[in-house]
Amino acid sequence: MTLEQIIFLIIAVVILLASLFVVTAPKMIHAALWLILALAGVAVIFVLLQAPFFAVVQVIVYIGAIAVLFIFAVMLTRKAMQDTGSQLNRYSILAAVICIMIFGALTGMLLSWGGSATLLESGALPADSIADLGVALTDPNGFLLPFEVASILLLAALIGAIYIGRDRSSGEGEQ
Amino acid sequence: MDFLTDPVTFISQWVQQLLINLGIPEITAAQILPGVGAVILPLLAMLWVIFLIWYERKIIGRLQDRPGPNRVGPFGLFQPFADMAKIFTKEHITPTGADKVPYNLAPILAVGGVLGMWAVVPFSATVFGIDINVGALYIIAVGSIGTLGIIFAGYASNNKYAMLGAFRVVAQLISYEIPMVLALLVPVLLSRSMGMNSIVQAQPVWFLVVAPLPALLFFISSIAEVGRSPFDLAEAESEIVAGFNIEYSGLKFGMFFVGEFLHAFTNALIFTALFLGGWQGPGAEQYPILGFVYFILKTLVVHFLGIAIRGSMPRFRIDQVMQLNWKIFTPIALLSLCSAALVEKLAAGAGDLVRISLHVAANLVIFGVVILVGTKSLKERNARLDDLAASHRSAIHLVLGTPHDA
Amino acid sequence: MNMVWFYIGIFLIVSLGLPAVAIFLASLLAPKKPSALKSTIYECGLETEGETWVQFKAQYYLIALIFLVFDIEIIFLYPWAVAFDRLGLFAVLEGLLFITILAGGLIYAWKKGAFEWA
Amino acid sequence: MIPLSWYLILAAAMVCIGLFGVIARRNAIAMLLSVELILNAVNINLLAFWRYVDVVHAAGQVFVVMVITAAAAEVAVGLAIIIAVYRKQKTIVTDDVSDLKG
Repeated sequence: MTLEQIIFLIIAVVILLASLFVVTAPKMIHAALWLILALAGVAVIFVLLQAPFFAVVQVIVYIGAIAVLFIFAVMLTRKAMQDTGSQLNRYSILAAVICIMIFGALTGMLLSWGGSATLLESGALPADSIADLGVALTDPNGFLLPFEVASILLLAALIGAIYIGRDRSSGEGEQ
Repeated sequence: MDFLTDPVTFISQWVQQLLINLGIPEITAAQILPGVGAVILPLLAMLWVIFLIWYERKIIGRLQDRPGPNRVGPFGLFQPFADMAKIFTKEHITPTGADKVPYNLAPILAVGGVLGMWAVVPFSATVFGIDINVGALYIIAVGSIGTLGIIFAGYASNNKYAMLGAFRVVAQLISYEIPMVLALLVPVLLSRSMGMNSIVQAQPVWFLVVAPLPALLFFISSIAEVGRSPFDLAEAESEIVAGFNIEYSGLKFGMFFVGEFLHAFTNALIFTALFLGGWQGPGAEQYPILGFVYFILKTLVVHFLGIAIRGSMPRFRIDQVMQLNWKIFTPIALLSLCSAALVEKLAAGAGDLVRISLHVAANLVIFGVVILVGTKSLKERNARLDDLAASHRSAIHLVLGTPHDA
Repeated sequence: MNMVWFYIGIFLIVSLGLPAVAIFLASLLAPKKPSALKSTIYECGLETEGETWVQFKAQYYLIALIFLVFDIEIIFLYPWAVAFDRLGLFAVLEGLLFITILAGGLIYAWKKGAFEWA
Repeated sequence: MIPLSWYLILAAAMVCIGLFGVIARRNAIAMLLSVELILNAVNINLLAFWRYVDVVHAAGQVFVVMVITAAAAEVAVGLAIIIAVYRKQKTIVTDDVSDLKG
């Protein structure tokens, strides 16, 4: 076993355990904190995949922004949750069975496809994969349209979220 | 390699030779050394804090017309050691209802997030922590770990004031991250690289000259990121007791301060690397030790500026902090980014002198426009406020009757 | 994996480990005389009242939201800046259009009073 | 060398855990958290295929960028809706929020 494989296995176990806690933690805030650990683990996986740009972006966007947003939302809606009783609904056992079956099916498919186990990293990494990404994003023959549509999507999300989330009744007794 | 011109490389080569002589294969020896460096550098940074505390207290003291620490040791040099001895032996009190794991993790994250930034700082032509090709973004990423520490502290302390303080700080930190990231994008654009060492090498002319506005924005935002005066809402003692760290005691409390002192200096380091040419200077290529000296000198000047601002500015209100960021800094950052990109592309064929003067001119134009628009809207606002005040006064007069002397 | 990132990993572990070790050592040195009163929640000497989880302004949430949207911008603009030499004028203008559209979001938030902290 | 299958199995497991969260959690925010897990698993897959199958073209990277953008937009709007519902109904347990039903 190489060093890389050992690191991968450790990180994979961390990610999966953290993910399990995310979906089962009785306290919402704990679920959000476990999500942060899972996302950090994914950042390490990106480093292993030689995509360091996405590793740092993962930390900046997911841990620095999305996780913060989740924590804020949990605190804002705190009164809704008494954190007592089961946080799972009545379908939980059925859901668990379905998910385990899906996982089994997926793994079976992967194992029966020879390529996934034998395929190795395709050649050397390009000299500057980040610049490649930049070129591809703004190339009219590449992904120019998604690039501009993404900005419009973000604009729409921002406008929509501000419109919905605005507090119209200037709250009383708020800090 | 001569010991005097480049001691670190000299020593590391010597150690490597020693390892090889001991029978360790050359490749392994070459791999072990940077690992050892990765252990030593954070240790040195941690020890450096001791000096920083003394330096800062001394300067703040002089600014406020008092001697600063001067009792323990010559010039009070041993004061930080006395402080340490004290804080090490203080009891650790955990409040009831605290969420233990995040509560204890918070001070660790606050310091670790700052220490981690040192990994990519280029100290001289030959000694640059670890040169990764996403260095600039790495700094932002590691910085957001510190933000996480503050949220943890606020949530886990089970205290209203801690929570309020944490919310305020986090709102401030994430807000100022935007102009900081956008200002950081300009050096990246000018040097076409995110590696810290390549950014330094791309600066025969300092980026402070080429891009003065982003440099200013970066400097101010980095003060806000540390949460120091005038952005010290976090520890507005008079308003929210002490902020997010209220329930901490002993060294856990001290760690937040270690993080703050170190963060201020680290920001000066990064600013120097990004905008002041890092280790560049006459003779720095041939004699890396000179580059290191230049780097530290420039950093100390920048750090001194930060301390001077801390010592002389009153605190902003939270609404002012937010509006300064979103209504002034972010638009300026966006504008200067656009102008930098345009000039860089349109003047690509022109000589360096033309290109740089165009950059400077664009920056000046943006600055002028912002000042003009700013003063105009400020005047309008003041007029509005005056009207409001006048109408209130007349309302009061209606109720109370006109004053006799009117 | 690049060895460089292995060193980054070591560096990060050491930088998180140092404060942890320091705090651990300090907790060995520090006196331990816990009492119920000592570990009550600090509130200017008064006893704490009500829940810790007071209701917060939605404003904080809006700020985080706008931050998130602008944070996403960096994944588009940093590769764009790094690849600058390989881009034509058209591609640079595309990037500027991207920035302009997002600036529209900033203006909307401004007009809707997301930055007013009254 | 890590074989491609390791990444794919890790991603499959993450997707299944996330799916379980989406179906079984009662709290709306927890559902969004689980969706984040699923999207991250997708990113792992995309980058793994980029690295193992076609590293020359940046398509894999571009898709990851788009997934992150979509995730951010989804979280922004989703949480805003949750907060708005919470303000009106004082609950975010999905079984209790029944106003949207026909």
